[in-house]
Amino acid sequence: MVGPLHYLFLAAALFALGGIGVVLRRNALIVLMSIELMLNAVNLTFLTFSRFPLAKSAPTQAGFLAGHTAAFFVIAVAAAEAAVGLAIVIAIFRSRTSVNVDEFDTLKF
Amino acid sequence: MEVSWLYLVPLLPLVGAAVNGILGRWLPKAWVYAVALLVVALSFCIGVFGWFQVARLEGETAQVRQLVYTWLATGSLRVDLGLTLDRLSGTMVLVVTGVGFLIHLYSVGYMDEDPAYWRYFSYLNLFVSMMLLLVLSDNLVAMFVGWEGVGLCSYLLIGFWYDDESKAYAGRKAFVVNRIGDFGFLIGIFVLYFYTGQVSFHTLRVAPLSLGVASAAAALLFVGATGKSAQLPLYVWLPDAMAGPTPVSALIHAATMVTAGVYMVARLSFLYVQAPGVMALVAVVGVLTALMAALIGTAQMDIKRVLAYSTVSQLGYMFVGVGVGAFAAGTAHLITHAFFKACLFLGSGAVIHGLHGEQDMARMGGLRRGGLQHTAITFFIATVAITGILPISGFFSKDEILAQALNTRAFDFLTLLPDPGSPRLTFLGPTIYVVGTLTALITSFYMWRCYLLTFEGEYRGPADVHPHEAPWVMTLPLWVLAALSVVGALIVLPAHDLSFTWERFTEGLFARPRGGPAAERIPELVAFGIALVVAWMGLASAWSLYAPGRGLAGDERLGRAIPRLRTALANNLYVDQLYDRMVTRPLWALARGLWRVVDATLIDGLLVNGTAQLVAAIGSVARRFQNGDVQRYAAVTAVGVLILVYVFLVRG
Amino acid sequence: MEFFQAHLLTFVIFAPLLGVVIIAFLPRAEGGQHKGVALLASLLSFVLSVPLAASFRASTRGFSFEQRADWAPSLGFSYHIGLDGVALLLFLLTTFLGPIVVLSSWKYIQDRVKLYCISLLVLETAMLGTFAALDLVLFYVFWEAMLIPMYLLIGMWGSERRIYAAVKFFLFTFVGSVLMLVAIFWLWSHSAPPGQPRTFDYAAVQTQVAQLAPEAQKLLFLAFALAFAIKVPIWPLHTWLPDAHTEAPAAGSIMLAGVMLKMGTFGFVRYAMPLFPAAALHYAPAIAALGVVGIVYGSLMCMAQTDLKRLIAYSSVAHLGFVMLGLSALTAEAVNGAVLQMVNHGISTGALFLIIGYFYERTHTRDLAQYGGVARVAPALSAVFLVVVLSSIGLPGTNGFIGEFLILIGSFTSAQLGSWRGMPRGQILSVVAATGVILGAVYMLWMVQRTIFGPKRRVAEHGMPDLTLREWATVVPLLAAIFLIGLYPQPFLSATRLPTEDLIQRVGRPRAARPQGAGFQLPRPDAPAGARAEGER
Amino acid sequence: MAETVLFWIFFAGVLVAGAQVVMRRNPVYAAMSLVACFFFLAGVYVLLSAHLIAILQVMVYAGAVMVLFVFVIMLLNLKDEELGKERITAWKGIGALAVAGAVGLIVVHALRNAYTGPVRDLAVEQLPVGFGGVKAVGRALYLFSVLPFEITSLLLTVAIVGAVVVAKGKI
Repeated sequence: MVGPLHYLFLAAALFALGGIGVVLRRNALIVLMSIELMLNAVNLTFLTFSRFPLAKSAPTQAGFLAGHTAAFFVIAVAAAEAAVGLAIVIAIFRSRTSVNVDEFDTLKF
Repeated sequence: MEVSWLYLVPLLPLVGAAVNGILGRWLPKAWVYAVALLVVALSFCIGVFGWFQVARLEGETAQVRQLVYTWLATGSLRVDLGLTLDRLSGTMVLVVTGVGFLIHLYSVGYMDEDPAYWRYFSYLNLFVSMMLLLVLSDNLVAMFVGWEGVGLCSYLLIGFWYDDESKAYAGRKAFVVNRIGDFGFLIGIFVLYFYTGQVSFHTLRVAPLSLGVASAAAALLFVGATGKSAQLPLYVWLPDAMAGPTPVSALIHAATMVTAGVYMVARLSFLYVQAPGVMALVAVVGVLTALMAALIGTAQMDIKRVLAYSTVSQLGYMFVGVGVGAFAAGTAHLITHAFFKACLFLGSGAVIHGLHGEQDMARMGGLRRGGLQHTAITFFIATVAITGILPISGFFSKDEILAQALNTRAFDFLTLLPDPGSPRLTFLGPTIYVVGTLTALITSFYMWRCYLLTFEGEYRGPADVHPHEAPWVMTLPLWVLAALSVVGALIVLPAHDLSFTWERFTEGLFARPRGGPAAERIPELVAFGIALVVAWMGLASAWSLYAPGRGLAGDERLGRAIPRLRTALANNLYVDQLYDRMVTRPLWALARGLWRVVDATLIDGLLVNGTAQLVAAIGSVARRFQNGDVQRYAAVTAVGVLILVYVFLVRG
Repeated sequence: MEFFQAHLLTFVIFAPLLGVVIIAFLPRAEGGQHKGVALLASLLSFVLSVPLAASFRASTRGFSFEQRADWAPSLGFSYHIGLDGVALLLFLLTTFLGPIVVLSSWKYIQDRVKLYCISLLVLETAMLGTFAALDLVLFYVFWEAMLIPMYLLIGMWGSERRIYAAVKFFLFTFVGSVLMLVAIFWLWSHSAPPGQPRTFDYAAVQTQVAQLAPEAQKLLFLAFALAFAIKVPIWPLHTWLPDAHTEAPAAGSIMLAGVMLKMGTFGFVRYAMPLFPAAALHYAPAIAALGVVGIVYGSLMCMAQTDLKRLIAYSSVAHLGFVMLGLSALTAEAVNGAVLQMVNHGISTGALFLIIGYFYERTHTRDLAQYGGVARVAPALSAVFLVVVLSSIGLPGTNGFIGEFLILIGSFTSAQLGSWRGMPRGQILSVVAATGVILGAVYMLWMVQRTIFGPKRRVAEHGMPDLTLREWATVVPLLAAIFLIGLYPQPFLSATRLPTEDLIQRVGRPRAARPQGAGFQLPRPDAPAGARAEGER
Repeated sequence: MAETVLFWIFFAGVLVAGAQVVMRRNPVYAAMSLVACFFFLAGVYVLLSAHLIAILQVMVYAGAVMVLFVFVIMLLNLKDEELGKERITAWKGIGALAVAGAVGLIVVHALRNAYTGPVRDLAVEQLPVGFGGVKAVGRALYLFSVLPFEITSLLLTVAIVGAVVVAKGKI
């Protein structure tokens, strides 16, 4: 029998995977993809809690699909993020001919 | 008696100053002259009118007054712009406007070629206005306005030819030294106000004052007088003030402004008689100044500087007069001095004018026959007056001061030390008399030296300079002043039964010194004899050294006889250098040092920028974490999340 | 009309902002239009403030032209404005200087004119608001709002080291005002008895603060005083001033010297002293002493400068030292004199900066060594300069004398400062302060000699244009004010009589009534009887 | 039962595909793996009765966003040498360990104890009719989250404009 903890564990694993990707990989595109992974892990958590609420916290009319609405917004924001992020990657690539994040260090001091 | 026209006396010259100062540049020359002369003449006429009114009145009420408006009133302080014309101030008004008018007239000739003549007349009018305010004001604060106002005009006129750095500097020096005196004056006002709550003369007159307060106030006000009237130790500005145009020297630095200190002491005679110690101080300072300035005067070569030191010396006499309690004698000398010293200065101006700016007596000589007859004769008359070889004005007024010093009992009850057993200062009066008489001898010597070197003997100047007599606008004032120097004797005649003498005229105006009436220590005629002998001795010694034909040989002989003393005297006893070393330079060095050490290094360097540098130092360490590597940021963030999770989930 | 009357003060305050709105819609390139609108807006503010002055009754106690509107009632702050005599003088000074400042930079400022004009106008509104605010939050908002345009003025249109100066200015003033903000919150939390709504309203706070413990009052006083002392500036917090003044453009310097420094002294009069009277009295000798140190020290600093503007800036330290001495002396003469001296300093030093700005426009240098002989080539400019300098050194007949004289005589007679080794502190401080009068003449006349007198040096070699008509228009009102206050100061003194009376009554030690004209009857150094006895012996 | 089997299939698929995304050197393969990962995730969402979100996941993520990614990858056309070598620095190690540690801690200390009481299963209870369907989510969205919804639209507009401006260089 699959319970909420299974889903949550999957989300956690996916989140860790994405986080490791963000920290380890040099390629900006893959970093962006890893971020997408993390966002999806979050979505998964939202949806899990939405379906399996605790008994003592009976959801109100407004709240019982709150997880779904949140996931909806995450998708929208992720789309925006991807658009802007990729645009930045293109812009940087134009000036630096590289997509490796460790070569971009002008953002300092 | 309240009147409504008195304000016109100082206001008219002020209007003249404003008109000439603002519009003068565009007005025709004649208009500028007309305005400048007219306002002073009108002031003079009003002054005469007022003077006659006052002269008719008797006793305490012999004054006309006007409250122009209340200038300042806050708290319990009330300062009115009030004017009082009594017998003293009325006469001063006549001197200021009368001599002032003559000098204005003279200036028409003297400043004719100067392109900034309009500015000159504006300043001169302003000066007359301020001087009249000083003289007429009925309270200390309004007097201070005039006091500083004349100082301003002095500053402006000394530095009139401001292109010359040294002249601008002389003006500045005059103003700053005067300000030091004004500082004392100001504190003196504060002391009086603190203990009486009053600043006006007629209420101060009746205010009860303790000996300490009266002494403090009198001494502080006298500091102001030493500044304005060029007494020790603040006399140093006056010789330098000769940088200004010569009529200015005559008007401001001989006849009127510099006598303001004497006038102030006389005006406040009720205060000074309550502070006998300060009176002794005034007399001693006066006589020492007189002696010292006379000594320096013997070694000067610049004709104007001789006269300047002579002025300092004569002012010393006046202070001796008011210091020994002979206020009438002191102020009488003030008036006669105004006549003959103005005459002398204007004469020197005519000489300078005739020699195209030459001021060095070494390049003069023989001018009496060399084309400057009028100047020479009037100069001669004024020299006779100041040296007292003949009994005309200067002789009587100076002798009266010396006689009063000899006979005074103002110091009889003063002790040398606070200890009541210490010796009485009864010897002070006679000592002053002796020193004063010695000074009279020196005065006679240097004035005759000056006259002989300038007007007698052979002409020593360059051949291409042809001395010529000044135009009539300049010689006329000379003659009038010379005549006044002679006629002035009338008011100072020693005859006590004549009603027109100054002493009788001002009876009751001045407070009486505490020691009681003067005791006659030697007969009057003997004193006159001594004075005459002394004056002739001065003339004789001057003649023996500088007789016509000897040229500058006298100076050389003196230089050989007393070389070091003479060099020191020629260099003004090194007082200027002393002040420079002791005061001026340390002050500027202190300023620069404080700026570098305290402001730039301590406050700004250490505290302000030190704080900034501390922050920057922390920043320079902290910025190593900010190296631009996004992934490191992410890693650090992850570590932070780990720590937070640990703290809040595991520990919490 | 009635509406207009009732809201007149608001109109005056926000008239410059109206100009900002108009300028915002003008195209960026049209520099002349921007300046024109700015001039009109500041003139409007001035014209509207004239009826304020005319309808002000010096005999009414408390605040005139009061106006109040809710802002955030739940938090206890409101739009509450009004003027008393002291604030009115400074308020009028600000509206008076506003058009002059705009005119003064007409030619000099040629880049980013739009932003410049906006900055000036916002600055003016903020300054006017600071003087008129009767609510602590409103006051603080205006107080901080002043910083931004001033920061821009210094930082964008200043000279070489402008960034350093602007940052220094900002940080200095900000450090102080942050502490003041904390103190304001503290006051708010004690502004009402428990259970009642708290408020930032000045009058309400004032009545409640009196019940605070003396120690708390002292701390609060120090927090306020620090903010104000930096602004004044009181020695040794003054070092931002020379930098800011030197680097700022002329208009910025005028506003800074003319009005902004008065914020500090005004803060003492309006907030620090009456809110915490016991603490104010406790610290009065210290503040007076610091003021006197400022006078002497500032004067000495002036003597060490070679930069014209820096010299004038240090002279401000000296002049405001007089003001602080006068305020701390707590006698009617001194406090009235101090308030008047605030106005005087605004006019005289403002005029000095104005004229030095004109010098700078013509010569592009502030170095004294380059100057000399200006009077020969620009006589009118030099004459005006001389008059202003004379007013600055307190020559009788000009405004400077009235202020300095009243302060000195008031502090000399002050019994509020206690005594030191048997000598009244007021007398010692007054005498030391009076040396500032001498030093003032020393450095100011030295500066005059170096600039306009002497032989022509580099700047005057090739001649120099004299005052133009526009420049006359800026100078003449200032000269008129100098002589008006100098010759007829009574209206100004009577405007401030009641507020200063209240202040002294609140802060000062109670003392025996002084019979009119009789003066203090203090123990005299010597008994007159003894002296007389000695005289008769 | 079917749900359990499907869950474990999707579970493995998500993790394997996700690992591929992180490990793959070539971004094209990574992108393809990401698409696969998204599909598996959509499956998981269906298991969670989040039908609308699952559809959106496929349409927006696997469709639109991934097209964008692939488009950019093609546009850049990175050559092998341009991809460079992966370098593992100390900080990267620390970061990876920290991420893993933090997630591990959360799993152990938070997720494991998340359901201590009785659990309700809204999908099983069928309390709200059509849980996770278009209608129900739509009502929730438009009735209770209108403002965030509108702001999101604004955000998207800004993102589009921003992306154009940034990527275009000169307009």
